[in-house]
Amino acid sequence: MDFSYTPEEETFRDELKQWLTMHMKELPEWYGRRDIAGPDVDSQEYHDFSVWWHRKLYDAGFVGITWPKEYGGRGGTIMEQVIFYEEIARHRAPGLSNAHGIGWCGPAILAHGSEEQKKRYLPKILSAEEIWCTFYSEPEAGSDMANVQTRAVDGGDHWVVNGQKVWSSGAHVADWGVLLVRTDPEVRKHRGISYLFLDMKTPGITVSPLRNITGTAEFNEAFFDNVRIPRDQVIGEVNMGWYVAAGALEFERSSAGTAIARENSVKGIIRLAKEMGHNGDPMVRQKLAQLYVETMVLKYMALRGLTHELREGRPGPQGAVSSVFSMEFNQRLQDLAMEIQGPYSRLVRGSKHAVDHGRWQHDFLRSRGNTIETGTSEIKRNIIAQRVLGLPRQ
Amino acid sequence: MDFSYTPEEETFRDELKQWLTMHMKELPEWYGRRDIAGPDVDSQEYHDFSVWWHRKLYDAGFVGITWPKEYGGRGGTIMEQVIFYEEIARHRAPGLSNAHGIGWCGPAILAHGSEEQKKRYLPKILSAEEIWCTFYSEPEAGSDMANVQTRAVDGGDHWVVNGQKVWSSGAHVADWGVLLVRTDPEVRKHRGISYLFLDMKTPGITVSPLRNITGTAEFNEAFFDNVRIPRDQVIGEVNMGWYVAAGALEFERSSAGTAIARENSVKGIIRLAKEMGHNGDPMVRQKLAQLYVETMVLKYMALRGLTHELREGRPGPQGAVSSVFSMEFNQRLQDLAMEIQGPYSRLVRGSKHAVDHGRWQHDFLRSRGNTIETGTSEIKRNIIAQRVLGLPRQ
Amino acid sequence: MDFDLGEEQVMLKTSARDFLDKECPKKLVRDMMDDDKGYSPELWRQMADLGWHGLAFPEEYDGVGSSFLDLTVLLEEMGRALVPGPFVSTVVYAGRTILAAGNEEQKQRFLPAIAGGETIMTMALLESSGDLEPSGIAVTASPSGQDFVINGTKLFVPDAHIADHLICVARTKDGTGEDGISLFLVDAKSEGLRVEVLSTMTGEKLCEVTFSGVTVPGSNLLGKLNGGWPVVRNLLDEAIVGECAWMMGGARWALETSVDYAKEREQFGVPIGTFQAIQHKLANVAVEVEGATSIVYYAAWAIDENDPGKTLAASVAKTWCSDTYKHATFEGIQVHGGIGFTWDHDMHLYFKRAKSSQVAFGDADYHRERIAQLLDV
Amino acid sequence: MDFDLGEEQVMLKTSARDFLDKECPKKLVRDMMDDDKGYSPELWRQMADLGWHGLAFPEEYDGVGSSFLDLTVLLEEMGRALVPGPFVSTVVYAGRTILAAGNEEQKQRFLPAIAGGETIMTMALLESSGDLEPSGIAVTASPSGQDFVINGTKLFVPDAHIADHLICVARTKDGTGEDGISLFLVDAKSEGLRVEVLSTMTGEKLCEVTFSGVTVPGSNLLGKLNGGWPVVRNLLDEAIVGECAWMMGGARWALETSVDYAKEREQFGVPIGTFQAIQHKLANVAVEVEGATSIVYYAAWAIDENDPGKTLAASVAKTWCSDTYKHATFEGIQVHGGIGFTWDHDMHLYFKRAKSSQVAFGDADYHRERIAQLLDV
Repeated sequence: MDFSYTPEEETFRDELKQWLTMHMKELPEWYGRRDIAGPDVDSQEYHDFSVWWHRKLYDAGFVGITWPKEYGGRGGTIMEQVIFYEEIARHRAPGLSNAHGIGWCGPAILAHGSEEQKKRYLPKILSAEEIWCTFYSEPEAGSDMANVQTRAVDGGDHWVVNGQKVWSSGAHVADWGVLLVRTDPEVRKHRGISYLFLDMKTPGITVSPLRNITGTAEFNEAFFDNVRIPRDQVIGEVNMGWYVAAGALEFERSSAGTAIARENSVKGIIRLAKEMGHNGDPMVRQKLAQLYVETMVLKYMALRGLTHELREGRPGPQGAVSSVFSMEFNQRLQDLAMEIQGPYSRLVRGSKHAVDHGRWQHDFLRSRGNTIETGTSEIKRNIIAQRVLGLPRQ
Repeated sequence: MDFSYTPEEETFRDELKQWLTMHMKELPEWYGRRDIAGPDVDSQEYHDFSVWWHRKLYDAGFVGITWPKEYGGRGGTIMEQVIFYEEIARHRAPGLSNAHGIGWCGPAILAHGSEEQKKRYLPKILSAEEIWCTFYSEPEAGSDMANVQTRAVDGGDHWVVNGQKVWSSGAHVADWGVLLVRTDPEVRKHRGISYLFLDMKTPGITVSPLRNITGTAEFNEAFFDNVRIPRDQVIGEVNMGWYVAAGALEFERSSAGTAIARENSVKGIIRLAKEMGHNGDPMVRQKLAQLYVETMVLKYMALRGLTHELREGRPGPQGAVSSVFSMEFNQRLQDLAMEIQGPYSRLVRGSKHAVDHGRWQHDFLRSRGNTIETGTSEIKRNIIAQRVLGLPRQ
Repeated sequence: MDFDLGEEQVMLKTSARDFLDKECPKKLVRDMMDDDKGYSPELWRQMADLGWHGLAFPEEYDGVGSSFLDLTVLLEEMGRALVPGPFVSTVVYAGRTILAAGNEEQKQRFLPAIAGGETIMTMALLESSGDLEPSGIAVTASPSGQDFVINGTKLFVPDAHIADHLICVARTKDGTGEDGISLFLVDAKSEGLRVEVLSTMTGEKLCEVTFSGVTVPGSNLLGKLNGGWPVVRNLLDEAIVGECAWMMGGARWALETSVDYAKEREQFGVPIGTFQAIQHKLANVAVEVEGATSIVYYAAWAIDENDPGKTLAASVAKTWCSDTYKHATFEGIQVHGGIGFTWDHDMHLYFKRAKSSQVAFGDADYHRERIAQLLDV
Repeated sequence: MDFDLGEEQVMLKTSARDFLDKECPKKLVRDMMDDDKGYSPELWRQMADLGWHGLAFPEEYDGVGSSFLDLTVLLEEMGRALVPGPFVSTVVYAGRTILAAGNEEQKQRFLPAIAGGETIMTMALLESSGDLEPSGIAVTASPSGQDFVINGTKLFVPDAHIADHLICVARTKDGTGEDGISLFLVDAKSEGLRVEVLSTMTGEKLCEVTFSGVTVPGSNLLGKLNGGWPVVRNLLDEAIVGECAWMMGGARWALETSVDYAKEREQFGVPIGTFQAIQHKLANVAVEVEGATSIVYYAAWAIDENDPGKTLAASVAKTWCSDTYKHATFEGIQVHGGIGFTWDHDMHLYFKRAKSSQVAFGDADYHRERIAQLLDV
């Protein structure tokens, strides 16, 4: 057990700090300012900004820190990855773009793709030259994700895909998409699913925005009408796509990165309490301290989970456990941020007197999706009970 | 809706108050004194005291307030019953004895017994001349209470009973016991059960105390070895005993009485906080206020449930709902009472420096049984979901 | 003994439910969120015609003469339907205040107009601190001959943009305590009065109201000079219980809607309502909603009886309902899964209202501390 | 990077588990609850022989020279086995204090004796207020020639009835602040020292220790005169983390025992562990226990490194573990149903310990406020 850093790691940290200090000066005027409202999070302007910053990080060698060099990564260590998240958080710098490419599609290609696929797609995922999205959920495949109805029929040198997907994040700006399709309707549920990917310009796809309770539309519905996908655009073996999608937990998707970022949210809410003049309220102090406790527990639980995974080659119990905790933690934090604002919590972006331009209001509303979007908390608790604790299925 | 009292009810209250003021002087020295420890709750002395006081109440006409006069009751109103509980609580007077007789066995006889049974048994239940106990649970019939294994075989003019019962409260002091037995093993679970009763002096019964986590033994195990029970000692129809046991909620067993009594517990814990010098602690104040909120909600919910039952002739949703709430409320209260005592919470009855002779410690430990003993909280929530909300069974 | 609604109250509830189901669909609720006025004059007129506006006013002021509890039953149904507009501002905040503190002339002038649906009113109470205590009142009203001149800014004033008159709570004497606070009836068209609508999460219209030397005649003083705070305190009890009724109605909608969905939505080949996790989640909400109903009716009864425990009862109800409405809608979204997170589903309308009601008139922590004080802990 | 136990720590853990499974069965734990001494001299000797007593002392004092984290791992297993006796009092409260503040002579006199299992010690800190702050210290030590004379009463002193020496925290200067507090090594056989064992829920031996003009030589002053509080504060960090390790070990036992029971106990024809209510209950406990393990190891590491954040880490750990151990055992009883409520089942031994650990060294509310202060909220 050693929570301290090696000299090499400290050097990496210094390099990163210098880079951030220098380049954060180039951020747009609205960034980090609380007296100016930035663009809407679902706007083209925001997307462009996000990609612009991502590419600067990429050019400096800070994207794909643990990915192999031959595919555009840094070939670095997990500890450097941890440091990256720590410094990004500490500097309140923007994070990476292309979240689904880096968190889901890339790792799947890395683990299950052909050498050709890796060479072709991974570098551009890291550089965000190509934005990726995922098509997993369907109207009848929510918690029951293996209930995939979207069909891909063998058309010789291509697949013909028909069906509907929902909750696809970023599909409206993506260049490529991965999708779970049923390629064999005869076998039992988890078998017979394949993991295809396609150029988003392929004819027959209709993407339409799905407005969520924040009023913005970061998610989409997508309809596939006789969409032809080249036969070789499958990741891993045909009919084994379920196991590709459920693949190894990557750091970008692990709770460790999130946990570190969430320390910053706690600092943010403490600052908010002070500014609203409620930091002397004993109840508010208790609740803020409890959030700090939770973020520390989350961080060290997630890091211990990572150690376990590195040692054993498979995620430890801490993985599933910190995922459910992390999501519910954020909901508690956002809920408290609203409470602290008292009547001001009712005012949203665009209103006179809105606190921090309504950022908290948006984040609060958005947080209600946290316990649904990557598997509901109920499903995650089932997984903890059955796979971690070994309790019997009914 | 009317929460106020009629002149008749106020007269009843005055009568009761006068009686209590006069007769509470006769209570033993240790009662209500915090500088003297009373007898152990599972001691014969305590039982004798409890019955002695009960008989005084009975003689004054305050037992069986809503029971018909011909069976020894007062023939009064539910509102008088409410007033009785209020005044008992307000005066911190001891309550009734023969809890199982009055709460379970008596009501079953009243609802399902023959006229002869009513005349013979009910008056002596009310007067506590005869103490009753119940034999419901079995080692393999806990939450799954209908899984009764104790068999009663038809022996002509009598039943022959074999089996084991657990969690029988007060069986060691009881004169009579009711028991759920399987009389028809061929039909499905809830059918084929009968509700017998027997003289506790019948040969073949072995009662042995079951020590619980408080260190006392208010519950018992009981073994039935070829116990012969006269054929007519059945309440209701043979094979229909499940429905007799699950019968109408009586006031004595309803949460309304408990809710009123629990207002007193809240007063008690507020006094404790003051005496320990913690009433100025903002967190303690919040928690005490929350308990008060809950006890008020519980009280009016239980009373509304009673109104519903009186109007509709069957328990309303508030019944099941307030039962689970009431039990968990008491656990929260007892837990807080320990917390407030800080390091003193570790000291028990008999120790120097123990607060209130360790009464809180006993009550805290005892409270952990609350969410198990009358059906677990899990079973009660199933009932709320399925019977009140109408959600489908699996 | 009778701890539940009487027959007439049940009838009032049923007819209100039927009326609102028909006349106040969610389409209207959503339209009004973006509407500048924020209410439908047609629905407003219909409700007035049904006698709702004057329900809890005496007959001598064109009211129906029903109890505050009856009004509570109505507010429960309005909360269930999320009726948009200035009903509570007009009838409770202004109407009940005038009824309690106004002189005969003021009552005759305003109450029949309210009962008839002819006037819209509100109360300007909160300021920038958001504080519900006398220390939160800094707007001043200075005597000037027979008049008073009001200066300062009020915040979070509901429906001020459409109000004909406002009741302004102002300081008529230096200090921060409860002595020296007075209430004034202010014509919304007065010179120097400026209203700016704020944007809210629920679409409710809250306003900033700036008084720049607004002159009001002395005859518009409502209640005693410097003795306004007890009137406010009394009104707060009613406003809190009214808010609780509204919340409880919404919470019950969230519960019932979630139960219905859990019965019909299938995953893993069975209705999700068969899963114990869903069953227990909804059972917990049911416990809270049943409790909310019971305590709100009691608190309303205590107001009707002017029971000495009414302030305590109001705080108990607000503590409970603040948590209940929030849980009911949080769990409502969770039970609905992705669908519950969409703009198109109605759950978020209730969910947002739950959050806004949670902080209205003090959150649960505020009321728990108040309860501790009232209980002399 | 390495955020989990190293190989040697895992070995220590495994061997401790095996040893205690064999040598510290629940029968012994139960016997010791009623035993006057409250510990088994045989087990005490065996543990000393294994090097446990001197694990975290340097080799020069006959210790093993391992880290505090190693000791934490051991305490976790002792907490799991509920090892009765004065191990923590002797090794942590007294031993670690002497190691931190003692002069060379004191270290040579006491540490090898502790490491060898030859002496039993404890610390007399709390008094009737139960307060962990300097204001709670009222026992006085007045200079008298070369000696000091101690007067006053200490409460909740663990294992004082069998201790050979006590470290007494006393005021050597008037006041209520942290200045003027000193530590003294007191021979338990000193004249004027009276020990009375209190009865506890867990069977742990807590004592009232009365000092009536107890004379101690000046050479028994531990650390600087009037500068004892920083030593206490430092010891409290270690004591808290040690307590947390103990709690975490017990919580994990409760979790695992409940999981095992849920797999085998059948109701309604299936193991109760198939019910989602049981699954989610235990999943929640698993989340808490995994979190407890992670944060306790981190806090122990921070102590070894003398990290500036160690006090904060200790408070974070205590907050979390106080809730975790309680929930794990509360739910443990519930999952076991009636059986879990019996005296014969072992769950209540843990459950009671959880409640007593909850209030030891400050409960969660106390530590949350401390965290708020440390974070400068």
